[in-house]
Amino acid sequence: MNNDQTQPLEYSTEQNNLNILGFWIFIGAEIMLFATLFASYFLLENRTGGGPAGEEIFTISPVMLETFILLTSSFTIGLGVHAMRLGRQKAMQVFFTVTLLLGLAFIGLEIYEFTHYVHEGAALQTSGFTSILLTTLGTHGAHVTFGLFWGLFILIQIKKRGLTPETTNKSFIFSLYWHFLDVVWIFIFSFVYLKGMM
Amino acid sequence: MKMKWAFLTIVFTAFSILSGCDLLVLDPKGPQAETQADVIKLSIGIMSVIVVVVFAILIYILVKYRASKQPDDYEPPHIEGNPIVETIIVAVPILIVTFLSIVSVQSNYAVESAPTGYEEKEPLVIYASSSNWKWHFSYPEQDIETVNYLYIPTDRPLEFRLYSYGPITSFWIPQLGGQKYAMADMITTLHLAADVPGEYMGRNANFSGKGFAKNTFNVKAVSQDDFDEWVDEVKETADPITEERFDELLEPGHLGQLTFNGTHLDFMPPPMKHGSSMEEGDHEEMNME
Amino acid sequence: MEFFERFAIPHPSPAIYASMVAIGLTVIAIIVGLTYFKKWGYLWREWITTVDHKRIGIMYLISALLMLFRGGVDAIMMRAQLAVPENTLLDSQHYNEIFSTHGVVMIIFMAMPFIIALMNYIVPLQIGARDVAFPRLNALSFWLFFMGAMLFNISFVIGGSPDAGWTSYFPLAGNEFSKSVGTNYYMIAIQIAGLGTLMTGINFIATILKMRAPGMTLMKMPMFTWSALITNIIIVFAFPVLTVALAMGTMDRLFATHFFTTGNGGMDMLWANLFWVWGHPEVYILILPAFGVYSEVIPTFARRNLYGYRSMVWSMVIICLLSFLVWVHHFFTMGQGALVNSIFSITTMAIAVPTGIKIFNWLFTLWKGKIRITTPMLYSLLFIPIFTIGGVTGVMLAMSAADYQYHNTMFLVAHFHLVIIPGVVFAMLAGLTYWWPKMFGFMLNERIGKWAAWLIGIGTCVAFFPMFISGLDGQARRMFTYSEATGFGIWNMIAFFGAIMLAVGFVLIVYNIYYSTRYASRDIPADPWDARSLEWATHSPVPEYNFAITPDVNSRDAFWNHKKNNQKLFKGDYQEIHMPNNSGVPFIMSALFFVFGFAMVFSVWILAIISAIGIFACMGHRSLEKDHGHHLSVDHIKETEEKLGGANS
Amino acid sequence: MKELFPRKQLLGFVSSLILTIVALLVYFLDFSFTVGLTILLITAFTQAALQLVVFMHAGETKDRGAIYTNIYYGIIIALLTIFGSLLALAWGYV
Repeated sequence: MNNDQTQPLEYSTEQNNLNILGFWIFIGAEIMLFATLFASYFLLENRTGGGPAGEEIFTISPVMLETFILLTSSFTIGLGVHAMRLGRQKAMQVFFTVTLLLGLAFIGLEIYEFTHYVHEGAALQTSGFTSILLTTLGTHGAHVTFGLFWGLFILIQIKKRGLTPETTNKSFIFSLYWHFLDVVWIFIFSFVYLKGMM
Repeated sequence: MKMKWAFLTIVFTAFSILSGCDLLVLDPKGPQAETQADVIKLSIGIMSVIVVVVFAILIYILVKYRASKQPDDYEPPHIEGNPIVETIIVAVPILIVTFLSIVSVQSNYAVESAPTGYEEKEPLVIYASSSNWKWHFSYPEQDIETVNYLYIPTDRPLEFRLYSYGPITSFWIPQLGGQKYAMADMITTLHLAADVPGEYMGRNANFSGKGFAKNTFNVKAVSQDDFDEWVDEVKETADPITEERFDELLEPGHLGQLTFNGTHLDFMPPPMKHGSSMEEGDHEEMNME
Repeated sequence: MEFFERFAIPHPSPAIYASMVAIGLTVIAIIVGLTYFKKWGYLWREWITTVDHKRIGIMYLISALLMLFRGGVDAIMMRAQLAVPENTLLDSQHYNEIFSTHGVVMIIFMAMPFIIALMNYIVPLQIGARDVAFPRLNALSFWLFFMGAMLFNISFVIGGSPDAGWTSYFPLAGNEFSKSVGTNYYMIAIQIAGLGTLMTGINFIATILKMRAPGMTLMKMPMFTWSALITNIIIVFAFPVLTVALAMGTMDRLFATHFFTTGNGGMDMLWANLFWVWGHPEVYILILPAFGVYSEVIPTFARRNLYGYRSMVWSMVIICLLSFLVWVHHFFTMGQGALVNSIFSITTMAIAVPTGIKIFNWLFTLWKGKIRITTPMLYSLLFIPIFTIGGVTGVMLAMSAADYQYHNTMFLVAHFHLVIIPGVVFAMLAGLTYWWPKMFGFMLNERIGKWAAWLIGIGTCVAFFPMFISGLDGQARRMFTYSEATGFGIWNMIAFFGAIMLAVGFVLIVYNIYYSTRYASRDIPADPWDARSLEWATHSPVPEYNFAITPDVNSRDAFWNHKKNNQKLFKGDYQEIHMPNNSGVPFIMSALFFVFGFAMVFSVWILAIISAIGIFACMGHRSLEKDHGHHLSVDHIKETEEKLGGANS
Repeated sequence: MKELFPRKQLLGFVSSLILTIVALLVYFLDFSFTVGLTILLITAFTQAALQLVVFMHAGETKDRGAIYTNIYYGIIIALLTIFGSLLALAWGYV
């Protein structure tokens, strides 16, 4: 689709191309990381020991809200990259800021959800099921939190240095990361929550 | 020439394994172990052929194409590969592997089901549980329990139900059949049978900590009559097993051979067949008591 | 007081105190030596902050050799303890720690860095690249690995080594049955090293896919590079599994979660499952680069092109997929029933097919060749027969019913040592000897090298063949002693002699390095073996920019054709070369990881939090930093090339 | 090439919302386990593919071969690991 003239800025140098490919490979590794968590989750799902089972503690509203927030943030960062490719730095900064704010809201909700679980008697140490549930969700949440800081650092650089081959490259890679976290959440939403409440 | 030396070593080793029929695994005393020994011997045979072929080719090539035997101006040819040769080196291994796969699947189903020749007979169920570093054998039918030794009747299939009060262990009587794990949260089943009376070595084969090396037990296979006699004797002479006594037995350490009336299954039921949420409850109870 | 008790060794013995003193003295000697010779600055500028793939490769190499001796001493102690029945050389706890660390050290801290050392040094040269794709990341990989290794190794003087086997099965490795901090070390040290390995994987895939010299299509790549590519793909997809498993194990031990516990719904076999989901591909991570080394050495010394290049590549691709499909054969005896066992038995045996293809291809490469038996070639020729035996016993083990009898016995131990020693160790020694002149500019002594090769080759057979027999006679692995009545004595005594032969062989290799460093001629050509691939087209030792002019490749054996058929390899003139800058951040960040790991092992939370913040600060620094590298001028390159013996055209 | 209006992104967003709502039906309506799981599998994998192509631009450079191979390989190995583990540790027991 793209030949050399129409190459967006984030692909403009050899190193940039390497970075993007390298990050895709990293996403491959992340797929395996979450696959391992899912495999463990499915195996420990029914091993509730003395603690509560999934259907006892899951509630649909925060989960639904989290899902829509994350989906929207995935959309806004998509718009951010679109704006970046058009060279509209201001718009891009706005979209990235919105994305990070949505991410923050997601994390806030997730923290609320976790405290709710602990109140329901489903702490990390309760049973095999709660251990893997909170670890799977926590791993995703930790990724999002890491993403918040990463995104913030990128915004600072964009503000200071403008849209250069380096900053656009970093932003594009960050958008890949963010979309990937959205994909992971879709699977958590479907096969942890919905399957658990079905 | 130098390769020949290595070759001879290997032939010697293979030969000594094949001829050394006093090796426990190759000296089976029950149908399961026999199946396994047959599989092992068959595979050693086929594999030896492969090894010999590879060795022969290697030695031939090394002798023929050494630089010292070539004229100085000999320049080796450029050969990309040959479809026929490559087909052969793919097809032959596939044939061998297919054959071995069939053998493997068949024999695996054989050792996982009731021993051949014993299908009609009612199996003797023995619960074998391990604790650091002992084996407890409960005979629910006879209502007796032993520690670190097994008495079994010949001519009757045995169904061992394995579980562990601690690390994963592996119940193994080489001359009667291969091993299987004993774990804390589920029961595994091992089908064995003894054809001939005798004393056999049994042990935990899976590393389980400090006392692992001496985590062995003695197996005595006797005729049904002798077995019944032994049971009667135990019933008359042995102390009953109590919960307190059993808790003491579970303490880490080594014990000699012990015999009890009654089994611990009454007050400490074993985990269910394969742990899942429903069965987990039983397990909890077991721990609480 | 209780806090400090954790740092004590659970089973003090004179040997351990002696090692403590020895470690202390060595550290002091190194510090004093560096200060006295004023080498701190040199060490920091030239090595610790380097991002040059060649220097990083050499650092990996040194670490691997050190760890080889650490693991080797463990092995000798084990064989000595078992040489006679009822031996009291070691007590049970000590023996358990030794075989656990032997396994971990040999696999994770010896074999892994050894293959990564060769990959680091050779792959960019073979594809005509300036460096790897992410030089800074490469440095971080090395230092993370190194810090992980160091963290693991201090365990035996501070707090006690892991003692639950290298597989560390739960619940034995859980808090209930392993009370010392040993298993914490295992979980965290391997985690840190594993992160480094994962980054290496990403780095090398990107390098090989995107940085090949013009004209070098995938099907024109040298076989070692192909093997590196496949290996790194396996690394990228296997190591995350280990990461998760180790994290779960760490949480079980430090935060009382219930992943692998026996109560509250934990599942002990889940650890075994995840461990082997990583563990079996790991075997191929180790063996494929070794295959790659043989695929370079054998054609060179047979003076012929590699037979069946295409099938070699395809067999590796198939192995890459199959290696993820066989892990259950490590616990056939778990009781999961005949169906599951049958499936995994068949997939396991299927791997024998591509492996067999490779063996035959090497044999046919020798055919019609002009075979020179040099040290690297000798290792390769010893590899074929011994590995074949190791391999066919692997097929035997794959037959699940029979595996019930082999599992957990010395038969298994014999099998995997006869695969891994010829497969990995021989290959690494062959590669070391083969590429030594490229790395250091002189050759290792052939006479001593061949002696060592023979000793190691025969020693391997003597040490491990008897285990087949004692295994079939019922000797379980990991027993610290056995009674005389078992009759295992004779076999273990023979194995002990084999182990001594191996030890002598390895000592000879060290002597060879010493001897050759002192006496070997420095006046050797850049291509002393008359080899075939690109790494020999540049000078020895290699200048920092690898190739003054990027080579043009138009055939599989580009360098060979350049030599024999006058194909032009270097076209055009010198140009400015862009080089990455050195950086101290990878080292500092890894050192913080070390502190973090140590704090986690002993549950010193404040220190753990501080060092974690430090780690993130390093990442932040990296994110905000502007680093465009530097350029080498044409004059500089010209000067260097002339000094190294003139530009090669 | 450079269209101002992000049509692709908007379409992607709308479809992902629809797919999420379809998935939510599993909760609000009463399906059998099999039907429910089938719906979830379809919606989840479609959404993942959507993100990959629309938002992540997986196929836009000449590296698309490497990128797609990488992702497909990852997904295959991931599924094999999940189902293999379930087979070995849960379904395999009779």
